Amino acid sequence: MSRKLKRSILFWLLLSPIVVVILFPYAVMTISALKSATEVLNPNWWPSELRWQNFPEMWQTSGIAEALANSLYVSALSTVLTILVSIPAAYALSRYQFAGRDLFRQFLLVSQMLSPIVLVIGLFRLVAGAGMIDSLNVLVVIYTAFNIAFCVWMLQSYFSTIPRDLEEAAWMEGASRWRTLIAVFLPLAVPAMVVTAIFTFINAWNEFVIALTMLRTEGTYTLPIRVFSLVAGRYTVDWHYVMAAAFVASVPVAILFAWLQRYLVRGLSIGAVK
Amino acid sequence: MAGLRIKELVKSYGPMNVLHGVDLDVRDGEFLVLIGPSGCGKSTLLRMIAGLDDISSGELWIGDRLSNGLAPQQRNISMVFQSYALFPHMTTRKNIGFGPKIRREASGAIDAKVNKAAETLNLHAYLDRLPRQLSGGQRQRVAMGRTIVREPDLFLFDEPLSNLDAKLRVQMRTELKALHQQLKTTMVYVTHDQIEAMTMADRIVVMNGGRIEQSGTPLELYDRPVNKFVAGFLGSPAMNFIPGTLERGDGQPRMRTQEGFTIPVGDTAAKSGQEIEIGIRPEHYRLADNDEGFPYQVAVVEPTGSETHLFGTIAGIDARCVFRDRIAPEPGSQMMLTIDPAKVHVFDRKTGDRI
Amino acid sequence: MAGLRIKELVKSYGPMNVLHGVDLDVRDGEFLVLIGPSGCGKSTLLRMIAGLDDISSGELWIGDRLSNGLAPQQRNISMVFQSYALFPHMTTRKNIGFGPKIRREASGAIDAKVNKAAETLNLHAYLDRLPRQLSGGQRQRVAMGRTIVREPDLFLFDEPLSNLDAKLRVQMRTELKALHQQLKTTMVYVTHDQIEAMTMADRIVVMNGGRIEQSGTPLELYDRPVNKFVAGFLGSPAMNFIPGTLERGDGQPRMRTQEGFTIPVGDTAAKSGQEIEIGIRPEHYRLADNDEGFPYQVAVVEPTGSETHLFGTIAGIDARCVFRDRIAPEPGSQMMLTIDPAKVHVFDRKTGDRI
Amino acid sequence: DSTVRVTIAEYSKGTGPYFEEAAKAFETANPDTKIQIEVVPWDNLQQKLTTDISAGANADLSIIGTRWLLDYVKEGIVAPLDEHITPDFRARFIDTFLSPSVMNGKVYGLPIAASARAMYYNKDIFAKAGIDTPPATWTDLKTAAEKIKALGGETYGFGLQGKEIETDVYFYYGMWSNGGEIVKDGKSGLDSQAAIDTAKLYKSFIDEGLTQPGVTSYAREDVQNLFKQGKVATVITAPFLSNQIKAEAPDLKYGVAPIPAGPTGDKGTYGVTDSIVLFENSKNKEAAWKFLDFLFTTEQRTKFDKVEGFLPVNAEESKDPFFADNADLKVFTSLLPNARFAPVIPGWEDIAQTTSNAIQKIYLGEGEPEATLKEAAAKINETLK
Amino acid sequence: MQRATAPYILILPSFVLAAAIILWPLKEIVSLSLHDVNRFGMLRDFIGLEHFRVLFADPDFIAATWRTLVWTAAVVLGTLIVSVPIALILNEDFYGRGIARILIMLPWAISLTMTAIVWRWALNGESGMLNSALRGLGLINTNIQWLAEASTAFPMQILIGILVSVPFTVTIFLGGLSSVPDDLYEAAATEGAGSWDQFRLITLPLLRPFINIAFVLNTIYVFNSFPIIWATTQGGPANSTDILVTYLYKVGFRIGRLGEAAAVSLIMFAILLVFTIIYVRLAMREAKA
Ligand SMILES: Nc1ncnc2c1ncn2[C@@H]1O[C@H](COP(=O)(O)OP(=O)(O)OP(=O)(O)O)[C@@H](O)[C@H]1O
Ligand SMILES: Nc1ncnc2c1ncn2[C@@H]1O[C@H](COP(=O)(O)OP(=O)(O)OP(=O)(O)O)[C@@H](O)[C@H]1O
Ligand SMILES: [Mg+2]
Ligand SMILES: [Mg+2]
Repeated sequence: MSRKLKRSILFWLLLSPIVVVILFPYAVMTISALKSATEVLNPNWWPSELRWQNFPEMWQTSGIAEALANSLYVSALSTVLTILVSIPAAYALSRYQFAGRDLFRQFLLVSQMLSPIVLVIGLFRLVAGAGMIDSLNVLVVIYTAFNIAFCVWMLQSYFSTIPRDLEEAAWMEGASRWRTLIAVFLPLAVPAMVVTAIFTFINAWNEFVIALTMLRTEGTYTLPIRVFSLVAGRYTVDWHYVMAAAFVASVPVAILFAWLQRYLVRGLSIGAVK
Repeated sequence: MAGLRIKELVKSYGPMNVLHGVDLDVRDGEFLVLIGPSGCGKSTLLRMIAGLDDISSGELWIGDRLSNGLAPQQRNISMVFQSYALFPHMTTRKNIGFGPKIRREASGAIDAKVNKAAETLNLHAYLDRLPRQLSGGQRQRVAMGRTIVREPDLFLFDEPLSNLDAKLRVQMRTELKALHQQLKTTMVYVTHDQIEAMTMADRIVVMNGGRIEQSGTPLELYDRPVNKFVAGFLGSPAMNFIPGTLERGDGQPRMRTQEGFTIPVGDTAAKSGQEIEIGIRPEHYRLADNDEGFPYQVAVVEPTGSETHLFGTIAGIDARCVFRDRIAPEPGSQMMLTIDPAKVHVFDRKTGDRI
Repeated sequence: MAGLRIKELVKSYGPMNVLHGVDLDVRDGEFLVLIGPSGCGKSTLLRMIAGLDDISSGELWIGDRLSNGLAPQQRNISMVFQSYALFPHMTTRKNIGFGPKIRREASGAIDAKVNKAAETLNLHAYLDRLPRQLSGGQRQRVAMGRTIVREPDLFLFDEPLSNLDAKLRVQMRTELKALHQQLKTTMVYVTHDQIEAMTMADRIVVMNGGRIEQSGTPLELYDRPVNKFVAGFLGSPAMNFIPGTLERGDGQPRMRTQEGFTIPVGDTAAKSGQEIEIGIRPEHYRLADNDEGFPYQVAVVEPTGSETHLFGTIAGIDARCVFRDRIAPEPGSQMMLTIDPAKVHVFDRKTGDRI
Repeated sequence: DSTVRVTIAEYSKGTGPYFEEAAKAFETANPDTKIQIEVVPWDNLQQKLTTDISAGANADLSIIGTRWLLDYVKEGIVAPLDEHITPDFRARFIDTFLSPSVMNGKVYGLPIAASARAMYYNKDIFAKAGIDTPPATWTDLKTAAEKIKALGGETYGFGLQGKEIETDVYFYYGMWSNGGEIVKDGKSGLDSQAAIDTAKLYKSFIDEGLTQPGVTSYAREDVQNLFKQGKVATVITAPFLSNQIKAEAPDLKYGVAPIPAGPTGDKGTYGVTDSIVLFENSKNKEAAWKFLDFLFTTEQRTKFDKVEGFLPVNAEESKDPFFADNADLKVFTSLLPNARFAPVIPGWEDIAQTTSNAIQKIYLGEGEPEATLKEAAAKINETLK
Repeated sequence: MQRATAPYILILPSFVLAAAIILWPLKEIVSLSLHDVNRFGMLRDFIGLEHFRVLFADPDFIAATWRTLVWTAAVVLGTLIVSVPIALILNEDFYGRGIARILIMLPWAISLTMTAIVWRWALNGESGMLNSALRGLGLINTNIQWLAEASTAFPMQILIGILVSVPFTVTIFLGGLSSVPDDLYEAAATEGAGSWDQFRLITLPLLRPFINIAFVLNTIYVFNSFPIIWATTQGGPANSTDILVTYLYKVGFRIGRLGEAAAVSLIMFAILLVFTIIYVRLAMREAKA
């Protein structure tokens, strides 16, 4: 017990510098979110009063509620879709030898290489040509496409560490490939799936440029558009509301982290060669 | 239920052949034991039968179906993996019940099967443990349990009892025989345990370096090994080989060793003067009552409880003797031994084949 | 080099005790064999000695250093894992050379060591393979190789030969003994193989359910097991136990079975009329020349080559006999057997202790 | 039924709601037309428009910076509005603000937002430093700044913007006062003596510690914030700062004065308008025009300008007491006769970029004023060709 | 499923999606880069490589290219160096591990743009909370004008870049670490391997594929990353913190030279392509060796 305690103290000490740096902008954000409009420009750390009502005020004026719902919809759906599309591909890459295997992997990387800022022009022409702008579902598909490369690479690397004989044992018991995937393979790949889920969810959650280009109407705006539009180029910025909004926007993600992080535990001793 | 017919089966990894054209027929309902040195291709053969490894060339018939390209799921075979291959995220119960569950059996029926298997395997106390919370032998038993809850056309066992203690192993052996008796399913069983092989097999196949050396009933193999390899592989401690020249006189043919003394040999087709090598199983030596025997130079004495193992040399050749009695000769001393000529195996010194 | 002193060692997983206070002294340079049924805690004990599992309570002294909290790296111990634990990304060569490399030995020296170990283990052809390209037995030998290239203070072996064929196993046994002779390092060796235990051990420790039942030289244990458990565990096939009541008459004390006949027993402290159970090793029965013996009901006959195993009953109790000769009684027939009274073990029927 | 899509640049948090409300009012009056408001953050407006137009997916109406208009006109993307503009309609506008959107004699956009620049000064700081009138010339301003510096502490006389949008404009204030021009006879005025003098002047402010330190890290926002915090005594900016001060620093005592004059008495302010334009490819030009017409009614304009703090573009509107009686606004309107607008040249942003870069180099001390400006002027001349 | 076609069927959906987002835009960009284009993307004359010629004559472009390489190398390497130990720690069992993991991942919870804006806000010379904090701690006594010049702004931007890349990288590593079975560490420890040797000989090689992912993808993402630099300095002052994306953005959307912007993006694409191909080749060769 005390060994663990000692280790814990040591680890926290080691982590503390980075934790401080990470928390710094959060601290700035939180404190600014609780300052009044007159005080928000002062760089003091302790405001004379904590204005909790900034949050409800921001909530009402910024239309953030609807954006929250839109963002949740887009992020959740594209997470699911990405994983559904990536798993078969990653499985094929890690379990089959086929012509073009390495090429496909590299192609996936290529799909990440165009700077999104440029990409968006071409993409928009494509979507506009199909008459599908202002649709959250189109956004879902685009996000999915963007995240495939990472997800496939990540899943494939992880899949390769899962011993084949586990699958083979399932086949021997008569389980189809599909069933094996569901019952044996994927449960063992949970950490990798968690990583990819977090990744896709967050990318969709935070994505701004594509959303702004593809979406038109208030009803479809996602959170980043709302939050960003509180700052971008306005003649007057209500920093306390901006910070409050940014804070609110990060809460669901933090909850997601809290929920998913424990699935990142070290494997069930699956890699052992015996 | 199904027999198995294997023709010219070859397996290669890249340029390297692991199986060099194996031919094997397994009768429907037969209990076939596969033995051979580590790395000779036993597991590979099982995996090819199971459909887990591709067949490089040759034919594999399960029942009367050419099964070369058949997916493992379609073969209705059950297998215990040498590596266990337990599902790490499933409890013992789930692991054992996996097969029936896949076949969508009623959960009541599954439970009953699992409980019965757990009873047989002494696993009832561990049904809700995960594999990593089990001891080595317990894991191996779970692997066994996963197999025996099913009623496949063919059982494949890859050293399923290697991590069990002697007592449990005897018990499991009996259970398995009973299972075989009851289901009459063809079983192919890989083991390194001599007693297991001898007592369980309807037929034993001895492999070596990707080839089949001999196949036959246990006693056939024990009594008439076709070559030195089989003779030396079967039986533990292994047979002693002593080189010499055959001398046919009036009576019993005898072999003259380099050191000059002779050992009587039984029926053999070897010609007088032929360079031969005789094989004598350590347990077949007898203490000579008079001076008629041949000399044995004792080096080490090892009592095992029920037996006494001696290490020493005959005619300068390492030889081991096993005596049922607890004898205690001085290391360094010389003993006179005899042997029933009928129990002497004669091999051609060049080819190693029985003559 | 170091001895080992274990005091009241307890291991618990949550509320469940796996070791219940084990006391054990291992002499410096001793070859100690640990045996016991699957799941009795052998691996756990080794892992605690190695520092891989936390000690729940008790003391562990390596040499004269209390080592409870010592990290594995600091213990200078080498261990063969039951699960091998080979490094999947390293070739055989790298796996075997891991220890010397860690100790920053010169690469020439490492190569020499690896080659020597590979020679011993018959692995020279597989030095550049990855574990996944090896057969089960080859993997186990790599695990063995990783251990024997080192010169630690203490060797721990967890069933290191279980996946090897009999011949190789005998060979490895000899090599290991030679290594021990040469290095004189303390070794703790877990095995399920009776012969291994009997022939290699300076001392055997029999464990059962997280406790030590008996410890002593191989013959001590074989000849004078302190209780039914040890008696039944050591020796294969296992000892037969027949219940009855002791009758002391004029000469030899005898036990009367439920069926009414009597079996002579040797020296015992048991009182006349005491409820006892006698233990007879299957290999100790002799065919009775006359009607003096007791009846054995034959059920199954199993020739193993060198021996013949019989399954049957004595006084309605299951009993196994092993005969060196190839006999062939009819299943269902009755034979008369005798036994050297000195070879009969007498146990208290209630406590199971030797009397 | 027709839908008119309107791309709106977001000026403040009131922008979206204002237009939504206006759209609703319009729809009530014109039940067969639907107005779809698409609000875009200012920073992304150009990118969004480029993307939209390149895919032909642009709205019917859009707000754009009037300074970009020439590019749109040249490419034939925006439609002239003359056929709809009745003399009556035209008369609604204060001419100064409409004229920048007139090109080749045609009206291509209507000034949706207008502002000018003047100097805000902090009365308290001035009082403390013993200055009682706002500086009328740059020399005065410098003297004042020196006095303020003498007070000690971290208060600076002149808030100088050195980053992001309008960095160039902040430089033009001085340049105009010195008699310079952005473009003269089709050539850049950046290499004129006026420009060089201004650069040296500003640099002397920086070097002597009369501005906030690190001017190149202060965008317009940031300098305004410094002013609100009382850290700089003067800042040159638009009318909407008054609104912000009211909300965020109500205790600040400030005045608004004209931009200081140069040695010859020259002074100028910067007039800016944003235009709302009708796209050539619009399928609903009629309905769109109707909406425009509606937006430029006095009532709507008043509402909008009040929300945003812009100058009235509508003559009627400017008579509203809110504007007419506002002392701050009066200063701005008084400056309008001298106001200069971004010249009608192609590649305005390109020039702005080059200018900003040159100025930043000078501010940072990485370039000699004269050489740097000459180099920039040469580059601009290339663009102007 | 037929064995020969199965893998192709399995990769088909991902292939189609990935192709859709890259091929069409790529085609558009290529044609933009070879034509005279107006600021709204309408093609005029074919002019061949003229845009490229103009670019290579522009010292700002050359400077931005070098800076991009510095930026990418600094952020990616910095991230890896910081992330590996963090991931190792977070993979251990200690009190508060869950919280520590959430904390480390937090920078990911806000969009990059917002993070950058908050930092810009915090880095403000006079009213930024960083200066105020540092002064409060007595570390400095005059305000540092972080963003006023490249010598302080650029390192800060790199720092922020590292900070926001760490969560992604650590998470990949955590996923990778979870695939390493405990018994390998146990075996290594009994063989005498200390923590460093365990890391070097077990963790690092087994983590290799995941490090490769982190390295390649981080490189691509950082190379193309826009918000941090844009929101803090917009590449200024005087282009001194411009990287290729910000340069591209200004050229394309500010100034409206879409043809040149397209050419920049193709050059960026080519740089990445060459880099990745070389890296992937090397990594694969190593994996096979
Ligand atoms: N993590 C765990 N949680 C709970 N019980 C465990 C755990 N690990 C081992 N055990 C139990 O501890 C007991 C001893 O295990 P151990 O591995 O020491 O047995 P063993 O003597 O080595 O057996 P075998 O011969 O089968 O390898 C077993 O009953 C096992 O189920
Ligand atoms: N992937 C592979 N690549 C190359 N050679 C391999 C591969 N897999 C197995 N082999 C080789 O094939 C031979 C046969 O292996 P197999 O596993 O069938 O042996 P085995 O008879 O089961 O041995 P054991 O008794 O040790 O388990 C071995 O020499 C092994 O090294
Ligand atoms: Mg095998
Ligand atoms: Mg064990």
